[in-house]
Amino acid sequence: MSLQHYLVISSILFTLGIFAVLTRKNAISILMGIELILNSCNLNFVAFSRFVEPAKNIVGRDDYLLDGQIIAIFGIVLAAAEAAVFLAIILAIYREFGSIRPDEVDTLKG
Amino acid sequence: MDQILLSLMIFVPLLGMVVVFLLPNDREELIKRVALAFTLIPLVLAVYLFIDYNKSSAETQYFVSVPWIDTFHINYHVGIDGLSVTLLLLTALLGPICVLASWRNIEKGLKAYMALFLLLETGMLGFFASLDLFLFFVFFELTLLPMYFLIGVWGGPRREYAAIKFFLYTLFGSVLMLVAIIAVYLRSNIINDVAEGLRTFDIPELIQRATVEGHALGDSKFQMWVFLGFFIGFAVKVPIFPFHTWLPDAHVEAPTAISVILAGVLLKMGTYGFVRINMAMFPEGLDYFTNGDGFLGHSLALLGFINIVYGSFCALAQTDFKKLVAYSSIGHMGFVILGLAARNAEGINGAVLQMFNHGVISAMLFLLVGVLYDRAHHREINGFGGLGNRMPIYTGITTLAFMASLGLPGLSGFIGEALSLFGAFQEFPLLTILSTIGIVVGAAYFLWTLQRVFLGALNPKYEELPEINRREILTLVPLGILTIVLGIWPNIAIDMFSKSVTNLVNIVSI
Amino acid sequence: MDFTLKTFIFYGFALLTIGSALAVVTLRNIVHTAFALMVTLFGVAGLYVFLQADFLAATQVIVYVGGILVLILFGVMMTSGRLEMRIHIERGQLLLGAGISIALLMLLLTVIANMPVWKNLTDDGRSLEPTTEQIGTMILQEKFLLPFEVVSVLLLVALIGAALISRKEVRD
Amino acid sequence: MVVPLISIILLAPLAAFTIFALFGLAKRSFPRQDILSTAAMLVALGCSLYLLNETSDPKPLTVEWLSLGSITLSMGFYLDSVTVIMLIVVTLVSSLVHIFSIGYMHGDPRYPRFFAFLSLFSFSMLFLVVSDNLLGIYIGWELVGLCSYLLIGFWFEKDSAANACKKAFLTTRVGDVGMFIGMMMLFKQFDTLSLYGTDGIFEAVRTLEAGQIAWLSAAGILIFCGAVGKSAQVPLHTWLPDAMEGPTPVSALIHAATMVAAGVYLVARMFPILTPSSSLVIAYVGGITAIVAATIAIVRFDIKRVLAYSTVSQLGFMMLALGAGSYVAGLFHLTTHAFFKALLFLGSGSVIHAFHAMHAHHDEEHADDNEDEHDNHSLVHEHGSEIPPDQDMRNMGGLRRKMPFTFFTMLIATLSISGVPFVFSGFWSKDAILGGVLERAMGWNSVHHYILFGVVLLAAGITAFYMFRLIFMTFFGEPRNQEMHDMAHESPWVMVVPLLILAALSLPVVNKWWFKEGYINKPYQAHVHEPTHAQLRPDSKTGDTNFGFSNFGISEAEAAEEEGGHDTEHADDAHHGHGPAHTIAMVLSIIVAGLGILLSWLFYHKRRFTAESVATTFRPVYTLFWNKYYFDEFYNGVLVALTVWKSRLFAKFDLSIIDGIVNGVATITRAIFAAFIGFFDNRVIDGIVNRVAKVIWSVGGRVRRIQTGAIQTYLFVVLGGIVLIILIFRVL
Repeated sequence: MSLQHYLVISSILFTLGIFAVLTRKNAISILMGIELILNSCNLNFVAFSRFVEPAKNIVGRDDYLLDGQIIAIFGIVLAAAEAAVFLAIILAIYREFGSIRPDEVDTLKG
Repeated sequence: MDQILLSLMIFVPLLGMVVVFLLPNDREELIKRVALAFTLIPLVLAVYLFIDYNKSSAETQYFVSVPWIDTFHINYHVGIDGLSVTLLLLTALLGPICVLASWRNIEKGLKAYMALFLLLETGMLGFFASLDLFLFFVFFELTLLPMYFLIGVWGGPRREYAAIKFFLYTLFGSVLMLVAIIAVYLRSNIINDVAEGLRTFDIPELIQRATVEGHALGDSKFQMWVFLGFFIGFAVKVPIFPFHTWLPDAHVEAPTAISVILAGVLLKMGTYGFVRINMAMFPEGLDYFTNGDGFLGHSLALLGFINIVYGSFCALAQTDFKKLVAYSSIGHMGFVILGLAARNAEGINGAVLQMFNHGVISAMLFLLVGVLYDRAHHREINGFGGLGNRMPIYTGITTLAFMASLGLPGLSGFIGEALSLFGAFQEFPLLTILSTIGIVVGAAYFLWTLQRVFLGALNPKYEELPEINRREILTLVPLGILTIVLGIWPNIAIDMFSKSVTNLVNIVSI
Repeated sequence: MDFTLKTFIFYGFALLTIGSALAVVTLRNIVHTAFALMVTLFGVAGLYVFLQADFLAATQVIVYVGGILVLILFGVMMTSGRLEMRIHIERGQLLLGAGISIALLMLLLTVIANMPVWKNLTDDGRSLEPTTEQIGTMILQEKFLLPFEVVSVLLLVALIGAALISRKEVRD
Repeated sequence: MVVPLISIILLAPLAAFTIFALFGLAKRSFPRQDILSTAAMLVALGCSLYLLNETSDPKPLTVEWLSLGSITLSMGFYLDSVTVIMLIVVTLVSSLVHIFSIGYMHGDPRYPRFFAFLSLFSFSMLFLVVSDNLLGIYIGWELVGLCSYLLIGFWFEKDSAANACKKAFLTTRVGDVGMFIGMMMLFKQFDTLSLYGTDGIFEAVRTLEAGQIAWLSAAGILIFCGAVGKSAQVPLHTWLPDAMEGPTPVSALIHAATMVAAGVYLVARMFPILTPSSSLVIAYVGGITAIVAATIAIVRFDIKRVLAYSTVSQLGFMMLALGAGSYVAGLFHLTTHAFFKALLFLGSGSVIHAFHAMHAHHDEEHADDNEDEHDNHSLVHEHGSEIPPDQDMRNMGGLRRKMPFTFFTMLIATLSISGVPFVFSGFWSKDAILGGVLERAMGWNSVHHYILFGVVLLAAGITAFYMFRLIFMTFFGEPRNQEMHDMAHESPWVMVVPLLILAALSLPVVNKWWFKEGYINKPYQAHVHEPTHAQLRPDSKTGDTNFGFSNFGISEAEAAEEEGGHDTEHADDAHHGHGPAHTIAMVLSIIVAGLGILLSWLFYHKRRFTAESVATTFRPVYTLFWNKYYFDEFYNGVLVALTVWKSRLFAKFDLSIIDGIVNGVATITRAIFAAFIGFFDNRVIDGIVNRVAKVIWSVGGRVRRIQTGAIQTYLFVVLGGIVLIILIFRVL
């Protein structure tokens, strides 16, 4: 399994996520698309950290192999935070507009 | 200390711009004084540099070279030689004069005006001092923007047209120049088709490399094309026929002080760039256009000749005072081109001197036009008459300026013209002889103007026209003194750059 | 490449992930898509295992599947009161989106195809032990301490903000 | 001692002018500018007289003026007998004119300025005289032109004066350009503009090869062009009569005695580089000028114009002398002419001044008079300007009793210019010229010089005729305008004294006091070896002068031969030493002068014939003379019109074609990219500081439509943009 395998999978995930974000008319579906994108990114981080040696390697330490994983953990945390806020917003919008279709929610003025 | 002096001079006006911006809008007197102070500092520094400059050496002095954008080997490299120190002095001198000339006649947005003017001054000073091709280009473009606004906002009725014409013309030229700069950069480390060492934008380094055997920069066909690129860029600025039509419009619309800068400094940027880049860096390219062989070999001198004769004749037909002076500038810059085309010591020295002198004289002329315009609110030459009686001092100074401009010996305009012609005659006798038509026509339009404006019976409309005031005299006197002193003892200026010019002559005489 | 069990399982996971993701973007019923998403997340966790990221795989399953997905399902249910559960898609938008997505994919694939070949750093036998302890050390003691703290604050803020926004009505 | 003296001579008048200019900048004027300027001139005169015996070191000072790497241009003084004589002539005449002006210009609103300009003029002229190099001469030369411009246009409220000063400057400028080209040629060849010394042009000229003779001739003729302009030779003579619009002392100083003599001085200075062909050109120009101007002078009625044309004619004599190789004769005539012509002008000034006092309150009547007079001469009209009544000789007559001093001194000058033998200096100098030309003609057996001799002899006769016409019309007979006559009076002493001094100087006896025997003897001798005679002489058998090929050293060697010949009043030397030529010339000149005077007497005193009847008989000739050979018409109608037309054409070309192309390109570009440029235009043109807000407003209004608020649209655009950008970069 070379790096390319992972990258291909991740880019497919990414593209599908993008597609979802672009075409879905439902805020929650869009959120799911975003989750796909975030997952693809995390996968990339982990894969790269497994395959690519950093340019400035500190001698005697190989914990860089985990750098990508930790970034991915942070990514998951961010995704969680994002999901929470996103859903809260969706609820607020739903209350306000009675809809969560993004093309109906286009009033910019507060 | 010495190292920082030059940079200090360049960036003091920029600091001044910031300070002016911080001042309250309604304190107009304060704004003017601050602007004046920040233009006087470069003048003091320029005078110091002028005096302190070691004339006996042709080396670049006061140079500073600090890496700026490392990735592309761009350095902040400034330094002066005799040529640039002379023009720096001219620029720094015109700075406070222009601020003084704008004292009363800027009616709106004074703060923005002064700030833009200070920015412009930084651009001009930096241009004459920079020794890095990229820096050179940055400063070259830096003058464009404030100029555009200064004409476009504070100009006459057709200011938008003039400003956009100026802008597009110059932009057209600088695009070609940019292409040429990139071409030079990309070739700067290729010797015998092999890349060796680092690329560079450094002008002295490039000049040195071009002389290396087999260096890609030395290839004469390449030099010819790059020469053309730079040449068109500078030709627009000079301006050389047929790229000149922005000039009359820009001059007519621009406020007095801006016309002064335009004629006094911006036109010199074209010829200075021509000397600094086209001649020093591409002698082989220059050779194509000045070797006196066939049409192409005469082309540069021909352009000079056309500028002289065409500019003079066009000036003769003008009835707008300012337009007349603008066209006369075109004519006088022709002498510079002609002198440079000669490629010998007389020609180049004369051309450089003419650059300086024309800066001084045309500045005077535009100031004088401004004085009259401020009083009468029009510039129609035929609309005046007999002012000689009403304004004797003004008439006297105008006569001095006119005489200097038409090349009266004993005043500075003559020496530059004469040396340029002497030099050019050795290479292009026929064109030079034809160019002397310009001298006669030059005398004709100035004298005719003098007659129509000052001689004859006083136009009753102007019986109450006030005489030139003390502030206006103050702006004119330094220039007048320079005109006379350099006319009597031109060696003051020529000494400064003759060594550098000798260097240049050695480079271009291949 | 020899077709071992390991590769077989890898491809299985890859297909699972991609297939379910495809389902996420194509299925009309929003509840169905949520479950498809769950499968995708599992698939990704499996891929993490292949990358010897055991801790991460576990986190993925717990946080994503256990937390985020549940959150999403809650959202679906709370907003679907009188809305149709079916997702409405416009044809033109669909085509345009597909076009852009495919173009993007092509670009990414070109980039990947032109990439230099890096070898798997773990192939030389390094770092095969479980990663949990090491990650814990790195996060809590070593270089990622500060980011960790920052992220936790961020998470806190996000949660409070979410709670604030989703309140029923604003009381003065 | 010499250098400080010369410096004082130069600086004294310059200082007088500088003081005026500095006071002027402060809007004041120096309390006694007249005294200051006059004193400065007198100081200069004293120093010049002292220099009379100080010519042992001809190059007292040379300074490096311009150094351009290998080439150095230097400035310096050159002092030989010619310099000293010119210095004395200039300072003396100038001093007298200053003194005269104190009376003449009294009460003029710009009285101080007049003296300041006179000082500046004197400085320029003196600088020209003492310069040892062409560049210095050129500088002085042009400054003199400037002063002339300022002084001719002194009463610039009059349109005629304003026109005249412009015309003078431009006409001389045309000649100067020729001179400048000549300088460029010399500079190209020799890399220097210094004339004297081992590295000077005169030394270098000796090393030229035979093949370069034609080239040197061209350079010589071009330098001579400058003199043609300044010394008002045909065809550039038209400015000088017009220059009479200036105050009369100016006419005396500049347009008779000194500035116009600068051209002669220049040719004399450049003598060593003149080749036979360029000399012949000079001689012909001089001869033609002499006769053309003399014939025009016959029919003038304006007293100053008569004198102006007479000046032009006399300058032609001098040029002819130099062109014919009579170096000494030319310079001699220059000095004598300076004095008697200054005297004539000042005398006429005195007359005008006498009329001028009452001129103001009789303006209208004189205007009527003028009209009547014009009716009498209806076939002729003065072109350009009317004759001012106080200068019109038809208003004068019988003044000799009213103004005895003026009459007496002017008579002396007239006798001198007419060449009345033996007691008047003009006779000797004119005779020297005639003799020189005839001698050259006989010596070379040259047809050219015989023709020239005939021409100049005729001119001499005509000179006598019109000068006496002037005297008879002004001072003899009955007053033609009784009222003006009654008002006339003798001028104050400040004006009369200079007249008396000049009258004394017109007598050879006084000349001798400083004009020592053999003082001017030959031009600058740079050559070490004398050219052999074979080289010198033209082919005498054919009588053809064979100009292109013979050695150019001819003229100077000839002049050297005449060494000591025409020194001043020594008539005996003049014909004893030089064989028959001078005797013949002298006899002929006396005869023609006598004939001229006699005819004049018959016409204008005895009234045996009337000018009108002759004029009707020779109507075409008369018309030609009256219209000054139509030079002005030609220049105004053809050259000036052509230039102006051309300039209009160029300007129109510039505006419609060049600018049209520029604007056209702009329009087309705009049309093609209408939408895009429209947006750009709006942003750029309106993007001016005080309207930035407005622009943002309007641009915002347009751009708002893109801002749909639909997030997905944004995303489409963003991603599409990214894809596009990457694609572009991949492709490129």
